[in-house]
Amino acid sequence: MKKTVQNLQVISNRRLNKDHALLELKSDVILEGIVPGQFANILVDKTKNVFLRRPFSIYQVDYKCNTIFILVKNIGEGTKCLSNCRPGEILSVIFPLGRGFSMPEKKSKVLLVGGGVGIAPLLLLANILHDDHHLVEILIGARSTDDLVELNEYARFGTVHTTTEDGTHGTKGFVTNHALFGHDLITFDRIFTCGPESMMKAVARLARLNHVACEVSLENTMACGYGVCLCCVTETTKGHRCVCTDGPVFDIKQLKWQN
Amino acid sequence: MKKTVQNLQVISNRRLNKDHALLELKSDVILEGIVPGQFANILVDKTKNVFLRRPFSIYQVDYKCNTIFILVKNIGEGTKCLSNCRPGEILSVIFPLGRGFSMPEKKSKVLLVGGGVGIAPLLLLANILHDDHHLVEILIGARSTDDLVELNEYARFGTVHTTTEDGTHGTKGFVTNHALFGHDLITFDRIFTCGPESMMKAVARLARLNHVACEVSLENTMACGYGVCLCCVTETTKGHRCVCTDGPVFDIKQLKWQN
Amino acid sequence: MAELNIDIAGLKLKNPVMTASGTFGYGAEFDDFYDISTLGGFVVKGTTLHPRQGNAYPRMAETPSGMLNAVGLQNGGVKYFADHIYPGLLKYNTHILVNVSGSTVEEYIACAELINELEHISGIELNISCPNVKEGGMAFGTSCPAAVAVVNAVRKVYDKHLMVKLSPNVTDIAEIARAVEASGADSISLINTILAMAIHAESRKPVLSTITGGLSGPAIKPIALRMVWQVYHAVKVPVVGMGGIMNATDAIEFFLAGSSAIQIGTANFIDPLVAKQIISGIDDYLERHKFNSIKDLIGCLQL
Amino acid sequence: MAELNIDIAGLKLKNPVMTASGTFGYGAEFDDFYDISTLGGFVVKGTTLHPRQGNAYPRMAETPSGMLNAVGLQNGGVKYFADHIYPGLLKYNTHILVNVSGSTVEEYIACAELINELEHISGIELNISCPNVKEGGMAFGTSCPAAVAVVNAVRKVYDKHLMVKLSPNVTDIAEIARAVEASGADSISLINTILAMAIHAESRKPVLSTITGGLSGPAIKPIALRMVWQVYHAVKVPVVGMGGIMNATDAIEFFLAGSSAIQIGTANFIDPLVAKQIISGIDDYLERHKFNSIKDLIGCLQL
Ligand SMILES: Cc1cc2nc3c(=O)[nH]c(=O)nc-3n(C[C@H](O)[C@H](O)[C@H](O)COP(=O)(O)OP(=O)(O)OC[C@H]3O[C@@H](n4cnc5c(N)ncnc54)[C@H](O)[C@@H]3O)c2cc1C
Ligand SMILES: Cc1cc2nc3c(=O)[nH]c(=O)nc-3n(C[C@H](O)[C@H](O)[C@H](O)COP(=O)(O)OP(=O)(O)OC[C@H]3O[C@@H](n4cnc5c(N)ncnc54)[C@H](O)[C@@H]3O)c2cc1C
Ligand SMILES: Cc1cc2nc3c(=O)[nH]c(=O)nc-3n(C[C@H](O)[C@H](O)[C@H](O)COP(=O)(O)O)c2cc1C
Ligand SMILES: Cc1cc2nc3c(=O)[nH]c(=O)nc-3n(C[C@H](O)[C@H](O)[C@H](O)COP(=O)(O)O)c2cc1C
Ligand code: FES
Ligand code: FES
Repeated sequence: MKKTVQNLQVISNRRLNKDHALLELKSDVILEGIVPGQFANILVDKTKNVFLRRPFSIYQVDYKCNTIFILVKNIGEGTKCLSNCRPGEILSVIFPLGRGFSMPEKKSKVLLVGGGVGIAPLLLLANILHDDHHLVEILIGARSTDDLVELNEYARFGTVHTTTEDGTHGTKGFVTNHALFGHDLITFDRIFTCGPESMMKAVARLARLNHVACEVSLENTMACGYGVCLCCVTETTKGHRCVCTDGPVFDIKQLKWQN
Repeated sequence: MKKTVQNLQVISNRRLNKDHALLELKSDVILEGIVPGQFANILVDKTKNVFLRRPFSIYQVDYKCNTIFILVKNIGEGTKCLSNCRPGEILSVIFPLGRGFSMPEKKSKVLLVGGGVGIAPLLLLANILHDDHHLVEILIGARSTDDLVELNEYARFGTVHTTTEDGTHGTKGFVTNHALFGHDLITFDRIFTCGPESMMKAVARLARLNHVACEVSLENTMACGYGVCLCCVTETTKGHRCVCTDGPVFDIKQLKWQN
Repeated sequence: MAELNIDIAGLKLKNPVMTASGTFGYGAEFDDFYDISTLGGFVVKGTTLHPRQGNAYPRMAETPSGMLNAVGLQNGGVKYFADHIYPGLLKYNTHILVNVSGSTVEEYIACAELINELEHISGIELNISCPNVKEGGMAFGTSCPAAVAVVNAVRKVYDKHLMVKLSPNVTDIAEIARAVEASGADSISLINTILAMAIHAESRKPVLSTITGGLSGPAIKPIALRMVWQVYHAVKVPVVGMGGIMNATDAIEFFLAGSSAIQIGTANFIDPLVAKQIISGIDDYLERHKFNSIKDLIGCLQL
Repeated sequence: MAELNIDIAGLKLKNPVMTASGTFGYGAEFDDFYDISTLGGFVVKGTTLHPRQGNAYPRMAETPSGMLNAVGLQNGGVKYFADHIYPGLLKYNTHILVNVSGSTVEEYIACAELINELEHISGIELNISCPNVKEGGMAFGTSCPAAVAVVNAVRKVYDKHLMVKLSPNVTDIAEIARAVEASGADSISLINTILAMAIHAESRKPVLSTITGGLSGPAIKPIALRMVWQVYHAVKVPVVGMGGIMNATDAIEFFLAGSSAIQIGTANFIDPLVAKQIISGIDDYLERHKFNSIKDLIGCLQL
């Protein structure tokens, strides 16, 4: 799909827990072929304290209703404002942006690892991988059981595993403490991960050690989101590359993450 | 009443016509002795394009419910935002500010002349004058009948007369074309007026010619609203004076309006 | 409670929060709102030797995250200040500085001499940076020799704390700061407003009667922070930072950049209680980050 | 339709709306959004003789009504531009200028010589104002002799339109403008970003890897307007104004202050379609106010 600037109408805003909200936004233009991992850059205009747009993964697409879903974790002024928006409001959204996850060609066994709100791009990914008949395992890490949202949604497309730092749900510890990262890790053809950088680096390290292909979706501060400001660079083997256009998804081989 | 910064809750927001809204705002602090002509300085925080507070006359006070009313005419970004606020929202308001109209000491016959949204400070004034048993005549000028709001409210406290520029309500023309400004004008002890500057100057001129005391409520761009920035000055016989503290109500004798 | 007190070259402030000249009147306007003796100090309006009517209306324009003013130092003159305003200031138990402006060095001297007599005034903030007066004002703050001349002259006649307020309308703020320090300033405050302009597209007229005016408010904060940082590294005297501070977080940024104290300007217009809230917000920050004293923050930007 | 075309010292623009260097990539990024041949022109990214990796991440900070950037002229070098980017620009039917930077006069010259060969490039915008590179850059724009040296040198080797982009980080912008005009500039564009700084209070670190960066966006509009107004009255060559233009009303203000054309920068990030909308908004304004041509607005502020 070509990138466009659209005024999307808020259809619903469902509060998932104290700091997560799920927005459904309707487009007037026929949506087509959005790739998991792509994102939308949303204008937040109901507050003085936000100037630039805010990037959010496209969480899910409903091609029938012509809507996209955005999972918002409230961490600052912009996300707070968005998580309070009401049905009927209009949001200016630029999407779809960036390069998403690459789809395995042959039937594969894949592991999706999400931490915190980093789970956002993984739902659409799980959905499409599942529809393409890949074998999908999903590992979701959070601080505590209260921080886990939408597990049932993920469970529709694969087996869901969890870790929590306080042990209130699933395995106690970080995602890399989960049994999936044990000696069976090599049975996976590919790992897709998104979450805090430290988590992704740990996942990437184990993927590399076990020679499993791995793609990570990076976060970054962005001014434009479509490749013109050069503010969102990350260090790659080919020098500075823009996360918004060359990413947000990168194969770990492209990145200079050494350990 | 001492001036305070308060968080007032929007109790109701009634759209009166296409560009006027009436807000009722509830205070937690007991309201007392607000003088007609005083104003409130309201923070507009749901938009990027307004930085300073916006001044509004205190339209009415309900001491029983502990609420104040604000009549908002939508003319720009700040007023638009306020006229769209919803019940339950909280507005930061500094009030009561400024010097209001002075009350006649003996039983008097008074004329209140309002033009456009300049009628706002005159309702509370009419109310109090009426309660004090003065004889109140109210003249309201507007462009057209569609621009006249709340006439019934004013009628509770005195006889209401109107003029419209297009003749669709009351006398055709400007307020000063109304018969009240004929030879009976001298029967009034005092005129109170608020509206566009050209209107107030015309009223002031006739008041002066007929030796009727006259007070005008000035508009002005304000940064603070309580006398510290010195941005809101008007030329008086004593030099520059702040509209926000020395006014907004001035006796025309204090002003340098010569014709 | 962390330690908020700070010594600015002998000026012992109970906390590092002051309010800025021209945005706080003479203090009394705040009596309804809170007890301003809780402030570290405040700077009263720009004062000149002779009374000034200021510029014609309109004097104000709203701009994105800021405002322009062209008040033009409206004040009753230093004599009026001493006779009529000063007595009312005696009741405040905090440091009060008088912001002094002039068109000639002689005017600055005469004004400073009179203020030197006022016991309850802790210092002068020498305004060599007002963009809103035709003669002098900013001109003293945009050239080193002129700045040196006026600071030297006032230093000779003024015994108490001499804070010099710099203009941001310069190529090299560090250079001016060094010149001012060498001429005897006890401390340096910055920034004053930035020369700017607003136009009303519909009427095709300038918004201000003076065409240009001074920009203040959050819009200028990043510029102010940069200049505070540069000056902090250029001089040894304490730096008092200001420019767009709206909340405690902004204030912390200025301490980290090198301010020993801060001044709150335009924010007072939007929230008269802001200075009080910033004091407690700074305290919260220090507690939360386990600092004992505000001194632990000054210039402590981690590179 | 009012007449929107304008002649900037021989550069015939179909309308006075250009986009600013560093905010428009090489144009192609906008192909999905609209046909950029409808623009009066656009200025491609800052180009240097040698390839540059730019500064380390983070390079951006959001500020009140604005942003800081410290990109640091990341680009593949002029040779890469000529070989790999230029061919892709041939399809655009509008004026394209290349923004040129350098650390030495010799670098500027070498870069300009190569661009002189590129037929479809209408002009150079000489960037003597970049605050984000250690050597040179802004230094050329903050002293008259340095500005004169670089403009003179490039003028000798460059035949087509030479627009010189001024730095706002100076005491007297009019003085620099006059020096640049005298050295052979065909037009003057301003303002580049203002040197500024952002600090993250919680981590006590600068937000940018370079500590300071350049401020752009609506926050700087009043400063930009003032400088455009000053330069318009100081020189005879056409002035191209920019700084915080977000909509047609802002654009009108710049024309009234004396801009013959404008550039849109940061606004592109917030709305990729903004330049297109500003063109039609200017047309609406001219119609509504019954002006035949954009020329009727330039410098026509009513005093
Ligand atoms: C490609 C992409 C996809 C994303 N997808 C999602 C998604 O699906 N859902 C989601 O909720 N979020 C997502 N994010 C993150 C989201 O964009 C941010 O949470 C959002 O921009 C925050 O905006 P804000 O205004 O709420 O917070 P801000 O107020 O801008 O800042 C948030 C916090 O960051 C801190 N901070 C700011 N600058 C610094 C600094 N220099 N150093 C350290 N800390 C700093 C601040 O203290 C503040 O607490 C995504 C980001 C990217 C790049
Ligand atoms: C004491 C006082 C009491 C008031 N009481 C009321 C009241 O009860 N009800 C009410 O509705 N209003 C009242 N007002 C007016 C009200 O404050 C303004 O309408 C409001 O501030 C406008 O804010 P805004 O953001 O909507 O408009 P803005 O967007 O700020 O501007 C409104 C319009 O003014 C124009 N404008 C701005 N600057 C200039 C200029 N320099 N020259 C020419 N035109 C310009 C703009 O083009 C714009 O169309 C009162 C004002 C004062 C001072
Ligand atoms: C309305 C107004 C009047 C001012 N008057 C003075 C003054 O008289 N003397 C002075 O040195 N600074 C004056 N200033 C500048 C402020 O003291 C302060 O330096 C500037 O506004 C930047 O801080 P801020 O962004 O917090 O307002 C004035 C500022 C404003 C907004
Ligand atoms: C991310 C970014 C990169 C920029 N890169 C350049 C550049 O390479 N060369 C240049 O002359 N100006 C550069 N600028 C400055 C803009 O061209 C423009 O002068 C400035 O941003 C002010 O305009 P604005 O407020 O509309 O953005 C850059 C600005 C931004 C925000
Ligand atoms: S955010 Fe602008 S290039 Fe990536
Ligand atoms: S608005 Fe500030 S003094 Fe009147």
